[in-house]
Amino acid sequence: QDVTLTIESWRNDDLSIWQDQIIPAFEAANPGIKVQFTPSAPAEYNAVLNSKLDAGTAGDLITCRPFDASLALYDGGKLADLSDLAAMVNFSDVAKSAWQTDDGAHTFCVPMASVIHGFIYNKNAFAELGIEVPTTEAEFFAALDKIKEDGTYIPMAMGTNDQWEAATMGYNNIGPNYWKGEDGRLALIKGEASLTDEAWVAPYRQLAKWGAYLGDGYEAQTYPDSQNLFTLGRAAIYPAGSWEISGFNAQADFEMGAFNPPVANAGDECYISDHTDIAIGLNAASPNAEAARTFLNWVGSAEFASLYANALPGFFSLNSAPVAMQDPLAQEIVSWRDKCHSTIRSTYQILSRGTPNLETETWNASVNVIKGTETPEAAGARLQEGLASWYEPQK
Amino acid sequence: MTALLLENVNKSFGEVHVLKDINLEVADREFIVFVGPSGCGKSTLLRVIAGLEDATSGRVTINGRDVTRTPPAKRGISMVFQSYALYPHLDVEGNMALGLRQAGEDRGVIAERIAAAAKMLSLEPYLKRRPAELSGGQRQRVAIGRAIVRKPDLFLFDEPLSNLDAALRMATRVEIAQLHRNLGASMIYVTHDQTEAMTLADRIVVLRDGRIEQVGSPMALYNDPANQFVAGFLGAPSMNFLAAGPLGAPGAVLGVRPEYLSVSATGAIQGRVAHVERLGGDTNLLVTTRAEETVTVRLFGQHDHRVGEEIGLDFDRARTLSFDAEGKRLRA
Amino acid sequence: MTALLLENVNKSFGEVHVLKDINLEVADREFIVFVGPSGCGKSTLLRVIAGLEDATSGRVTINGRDVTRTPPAKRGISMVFQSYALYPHLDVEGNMALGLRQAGEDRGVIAERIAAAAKMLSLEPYLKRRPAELSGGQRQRVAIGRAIVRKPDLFLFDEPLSNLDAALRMATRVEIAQLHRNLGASMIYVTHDQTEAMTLADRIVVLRDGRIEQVGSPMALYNDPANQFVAGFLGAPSMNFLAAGPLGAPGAVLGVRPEYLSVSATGAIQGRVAHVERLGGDTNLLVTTRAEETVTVRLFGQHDHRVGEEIGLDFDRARTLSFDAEGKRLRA
Amino acid sequence: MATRSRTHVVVFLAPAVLVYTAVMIWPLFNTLRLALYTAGEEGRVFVGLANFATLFGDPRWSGAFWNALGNNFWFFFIHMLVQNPIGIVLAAILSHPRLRFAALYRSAIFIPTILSFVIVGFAWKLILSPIWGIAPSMLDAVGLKSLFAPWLGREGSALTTLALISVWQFVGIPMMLIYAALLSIPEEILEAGEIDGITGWAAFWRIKLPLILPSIGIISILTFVGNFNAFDLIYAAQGALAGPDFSTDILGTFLYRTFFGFQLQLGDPHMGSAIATAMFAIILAGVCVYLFAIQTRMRRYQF
Amino acid sequence: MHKARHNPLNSLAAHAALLTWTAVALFPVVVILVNSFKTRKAIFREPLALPDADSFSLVGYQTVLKQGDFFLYFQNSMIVTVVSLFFVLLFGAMAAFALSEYRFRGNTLMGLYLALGIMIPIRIGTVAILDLMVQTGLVNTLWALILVYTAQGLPLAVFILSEFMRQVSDDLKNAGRIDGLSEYTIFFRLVLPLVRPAMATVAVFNMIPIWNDLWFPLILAPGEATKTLTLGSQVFIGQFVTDWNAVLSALSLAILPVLILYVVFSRQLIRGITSGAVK
Ligand SMILES: Nc1ncnc2c1ncn2[C@@H]1O[C@H](COP(=O)(O)OP(=O)(O)OP(=O)(O)O)[C@@H](O)[C@H]1O
Ligand SMILES: Nc1ncnc2c1ncn2[C@@H]1O[C@H](COP(=O)(O)OP(=O)(O)OP(=O)(O)O)[C@@H](O)[C@H]1O
Ligand SMILES: [Mg+2]
Ligand SMILES: [Mg+2]
Repeated sequence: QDVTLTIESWRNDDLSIWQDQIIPAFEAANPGIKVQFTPSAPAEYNAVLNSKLDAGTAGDLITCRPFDASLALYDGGKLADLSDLAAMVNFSDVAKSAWQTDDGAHTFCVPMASVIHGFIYNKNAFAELGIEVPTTEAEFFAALDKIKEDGTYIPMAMGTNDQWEAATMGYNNIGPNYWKGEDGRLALIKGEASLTDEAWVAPYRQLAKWGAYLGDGYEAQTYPDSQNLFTLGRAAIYPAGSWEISGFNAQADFEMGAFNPPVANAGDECYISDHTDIAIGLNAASPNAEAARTFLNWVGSAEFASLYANALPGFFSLNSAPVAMQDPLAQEIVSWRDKCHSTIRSTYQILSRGTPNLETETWNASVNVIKGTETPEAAGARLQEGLASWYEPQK
Repeated sequence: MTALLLENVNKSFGEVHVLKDINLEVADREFIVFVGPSGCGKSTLLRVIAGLEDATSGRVTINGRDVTRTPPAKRGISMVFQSYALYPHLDVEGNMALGLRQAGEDRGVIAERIAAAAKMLSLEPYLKRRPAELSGGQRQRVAIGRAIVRKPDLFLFDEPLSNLDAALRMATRVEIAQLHRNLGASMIYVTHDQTEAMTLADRIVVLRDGRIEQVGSPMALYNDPANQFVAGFLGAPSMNFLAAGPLGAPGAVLGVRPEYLSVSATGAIQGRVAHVERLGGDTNLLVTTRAEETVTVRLFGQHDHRVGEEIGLDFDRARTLSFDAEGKRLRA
Repeated sequence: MTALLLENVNKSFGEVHVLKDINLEVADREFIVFVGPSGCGKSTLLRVIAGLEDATSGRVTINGRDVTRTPPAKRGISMVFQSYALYPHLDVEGNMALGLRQAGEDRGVIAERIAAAAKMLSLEPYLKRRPAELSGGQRQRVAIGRAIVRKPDLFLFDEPLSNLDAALRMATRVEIAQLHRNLGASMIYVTHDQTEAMTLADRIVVLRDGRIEQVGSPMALYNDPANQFVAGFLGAPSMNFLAAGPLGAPGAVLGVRPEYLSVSATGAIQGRVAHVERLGGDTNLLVTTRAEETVTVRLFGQHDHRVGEEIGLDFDRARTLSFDAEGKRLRA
Repeated sequence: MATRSRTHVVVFLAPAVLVYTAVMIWPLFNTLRLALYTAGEEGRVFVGLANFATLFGDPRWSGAFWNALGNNFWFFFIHMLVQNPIGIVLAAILSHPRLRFAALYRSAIFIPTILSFVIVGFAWKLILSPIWGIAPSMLDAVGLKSLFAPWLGREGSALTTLALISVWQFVGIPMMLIYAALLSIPEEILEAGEIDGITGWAAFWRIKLPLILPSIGIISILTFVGNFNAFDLIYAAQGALAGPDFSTDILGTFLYRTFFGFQLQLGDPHMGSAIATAMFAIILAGVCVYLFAIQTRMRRYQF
Repeated sequence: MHKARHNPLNSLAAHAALLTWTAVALFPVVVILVNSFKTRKAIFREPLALPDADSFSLVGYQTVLKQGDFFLYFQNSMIVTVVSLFFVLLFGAMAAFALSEYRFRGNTLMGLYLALGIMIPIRIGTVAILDLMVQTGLVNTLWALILVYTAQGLPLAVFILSEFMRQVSDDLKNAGRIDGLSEYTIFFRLVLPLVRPAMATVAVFNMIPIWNDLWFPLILAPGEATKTLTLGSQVFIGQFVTDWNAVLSALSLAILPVLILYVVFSRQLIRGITSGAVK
């Protein structure tokens, strides 16, 4: 009698990769276990998943959002404790941090991948205009100015319509260089730093300058608009997340390169947002826990790491085992891990547990700052006030 | 035998007392017509008999069976509505058959009865048409046909001809009279129309304000009304009522039908012609008397009176009626 | 002067030729009544005169002015509709005033005219009521009031009384006659009702199938119809038509009005009484003759004939009419 | 027929009442009940009206609530001001008795109404997109390029733009209803008006409009209920955050975000239910105002 | 014709106004349809151009059709929509008949009760509904959806249908009673056929939200076997999607079925709506 495992996920883009590559590989190695991948739209995933878990109809395996969303599920008894899963040894503490209780005692999801932020650029455009890849802020803005002057290309493809783009691809992309990655993030959590500090306001200051380099009507530009602008060769630089790689490879007919967020002065230490983004856990109510654990162990294996990272370039394995990747762009981006310090997005752990929600507020502040409707200082002050209103260490 | 017996029937809609102590006995094969002013309760009474409304109190007996609590379908009655109420989505045949089918009649029997009814009403060419494709008169006949096929003991008609035009109304009136003769069923018929009431009824029931004013044969009511209301209600043009003062008992009212007045220079009433209506077959004069009363005179044939002419009117004392101030008939 | 002149008016709805070469002259202050069977084009003709339909060809002249291309409001006419067509959202006053306000009349003038019309029609107590709060007869009067205030040269009425009950119809008929006398305007009036046509008209226009059959005063049409159709159409009960064979020219038809027949044992026609209609004021006998024709006899007063009785009928030869096989009048 | 068996009434009502109660009212009631609780250490804790106190008392919550409510009123206002008049005008033109191709127009105008919000949101985002350039290039073609702005992205114009898109989508409904009402005005009344010299616009203002007022009333209340329940279009076009900067946030999106959570914000069924209860109260109040204050004063005409 | 009454200028203006709005109404739909047949580049370069030999492409449709069992999804959507409509109409009409035909205590109250549903978004009851379906074992069956849509459609159906049913002549129903028809027969044989246009109206109003709903299929019946077309095609309308060929094709495909359903009901709809009962 075969056991069928169902996976809940928001990654509907990956449907065919799961169906064609990942699942067959697992089923071949584990006869008697069948797996179904049933993704829903990302925007509805949380709501749908919560409803299903409450009613007991969710799948056996749950794709885990990082930090609080999953922690709440674990606290609510919806996710099983996986601390004792054999494959957990394959992951570093940092890799597991997004799916642990605050004290780190319990881990409830098997980390799958992280995504790295940076900038993807159109190599042809850079060559045409004779632009070197920027490493410092000054070079970065010089390049933008040059592209803008020339007029062939929109300097940078980003819109503010969807809001999260501005925060994720903007603020959290360039921010770690200012707040020194993990140091700054943890200081904030401990209440030792404040969002009104220069380290947290400065990224907004840079963002405020971006507005001038975005396309006409960027206010109404949506995320797909931005993607299309870039892949159709109309924009030169794209503030990116590494998950774009496979889509861009398929759609762009020019060569692409990537650079990490430029630092203030040449030779400064660089920091990148290497965000633990996706993991997979076990529905505590699953009747097929045994088979599910088998699957989760496999997900924690080096085999899966290599399979997944190559099937979805840009989703970088969190497995301690080294993964060889074919994609040059993915190689370029993952190589930043070696020269820069990694950190995760500043707002994801702990700080977005209350109302007002710091993540949402950050989206909002990033957009406002780019549009010039709020000064960086005012944005910082507003966020700090909001955070302090419910977060003890910041009061 | 009595086809219908109403005993102390009362009907109220909430506060409104619409039917008041109605008692009526209808004999077998009798044709009864209800008349009365609009809103007097004719339709309501008919609907109580049909079982479409429950009487508030009192008893309804049809063919000796107490049906006060029986649903309409089981009362052995048929009803023809003013609006015909044909089933618009069924053809003529379907309209007639529906009730029988519902009752589980045999197919053969149904076909036979429909054929007979269609023949009687000359509806054969139209059996497959829908109501919308029929003229008013034809619809009317279908409604009657639907009533006939059920072979009821008692037919109820609520102003069945009022939607027809004059010519058709006259023709259908005669058909209904024949139908009554042929079917030998009892019929109760509500109408506004004088001529229908007078020509069709074995007995007329005059209602007023939820009460029966008088019951009797048309000629009895016409010639011997119980009160001023009935006297004035029947007959067209209607009866002249004169302050009897100079002519009879003080305070009383004298009723003279227009056709009993005649023109005579030396007549008891002197006046001038205010209006002349020439109908071809007869002529109505509206005469304003010295007492400033308007009197209608109906003359047979065509006459040459002109408006403004001074004339005298005479009448046969024997043919006048007297009423007291409350309208009650004063009998000699 | 001529109030209205119709010259070769034709009207087709698509394929259907509804009015055929209508020619008619209406004199000032004249009261014209259109009669004819349902669907013969009475309403259409009235609407062409009103300008609610355009004539397909021909000319309409009102008060000497060619109005064939003039919109209704500018023709100097008023129209009263069968359904009254009152504005349900306006009170009586508003209904009468709307047209005048639209025309930009002076407030004072409007108030004055409304007051006059309300007085004439006894509508004063109801000026602030809406149509839904009025009885049928009152609504009718409002419709007329709305027509009056416009001070038109020509009034058009399309079956204005057909929604009223018998009693009210009689009363309103008289009112309209008085109105005509008081206003001194020309009126054109469509009706189905014999009595209305006969009593109101200066001249009656008989239409049939879109053509004018005959125009003349009521008595002229009654006594001297141009053809069998007109003869049969006017008069109730309608004229008897007998195969003239035994009595007159072969192939011809003899017309005798029911009231010109009298009962006489030795009468020229022998038959048996098939049906008796007792109306109180007069009595209709339906007699089946030996020749299996049905003859209606109208007797004044009440008579004691019974169904089945064998009787003879006599008539005054001078008062019969003859028609040829096509229905055309054969004049002696 | 008071004295006879009435089982049929029960039979007729039962299926609808059962399904409706079990699948709609009971779950809704169960959810609204949550407004009186909050999540505590050990499950749910009864807190009485505390959630409402938070909703209206805590400036963060009440700010969002009043913002959403205000936006909702603006949304409704635009519908009343644009959708219903356009619907009435279109219906008035369509109801002209001899108009040709009327059926064709009617269907075409009704088509947006049957499209899903996803399609509508997507299509209009494309058309208004400054990148894709349909709207700008069309304005350019008539020399009005300067008028173009990224309307959906500006705080000042986003809500109005969305309301107009919604108007575009739903104008078919008032049009159809008014059309029906206009057709039921008896021809003779209009002809009487014609003889009185009231034609064209005068006829519309003085006769037709007063006569269709009851229908306009019904449409207004349907618009009200619809708008205060609206959610999908904003969600499809602007996402659950109802950007930019909450300028298109209406009660529906506010409720969704609170109830089901969003991104890093976790769903809070208790506060969500409190918002839903407030919405319900607002809608019910509107309906009651209509039923008791407006409808009873409005005359319905029977023709 | 009608020269005295009708001004050709007016009619010209009327057509101009209607044509303008028709263009406005159809333009977005046409843009989607036209572009769904173009290559990705052409969609962006010249969004308003018709596809020509160069730019014509069916790649979007190919992508869409190979993504899932669209025929099955379509069938599921059809079943859910049609069966739900059937129950909405049947139950709604029955309740409407009871409310409009019989005077009983609580009649008005019952009417109000049945109308409550349009005042609260049913979505917030999701968890309770899901619980119910879990307990009754209906999760991941089409019945779960059918029940929810039936409940959701009932308030409006009862509201509209009872307005219409009040207009069915009392005489007609009484004639049926005298003919011996039971109340049920009167409802099914006389009243239902006569309110067909109203039923079409209700059908159109309910069909759209049912067909287009994404939420309940996602929660109550996300299984592959019970997926609806809208749910199946949402893969292309997700957040991380740039494949506009596929998006436009999926949208075009989603427009078609509703359009067909609408055409099926629309003649009745016009008749229903113009018989003047939704007043
Ligand atoms: N369902 C009802 N509820 C309340 N009152 C009613 C109802 N049906 C009839 N009535 C009232 O009962 C009275 C008698 O009505 P009915 O219809 O019997 O009159 P009618 O004699 O038939 O009048 P008409 O000649 O106008 O048909 C009227 O005053 C009417 O308003
Ligand atoms: N708008 C129209 N389109 C087509 N045919 C019409 C139209 N109006 C009237 N008719 C036809 O023209 C003929 C005359 O109609 P009209 O209404 O004038 O008759 P009428 O004499 O007034 O009849 P009634 O006495 O029944 O009112 C009828 O056959 C009718 O069917
Ligand atoms: Mg009656
Ligand atoms: Mg007519």
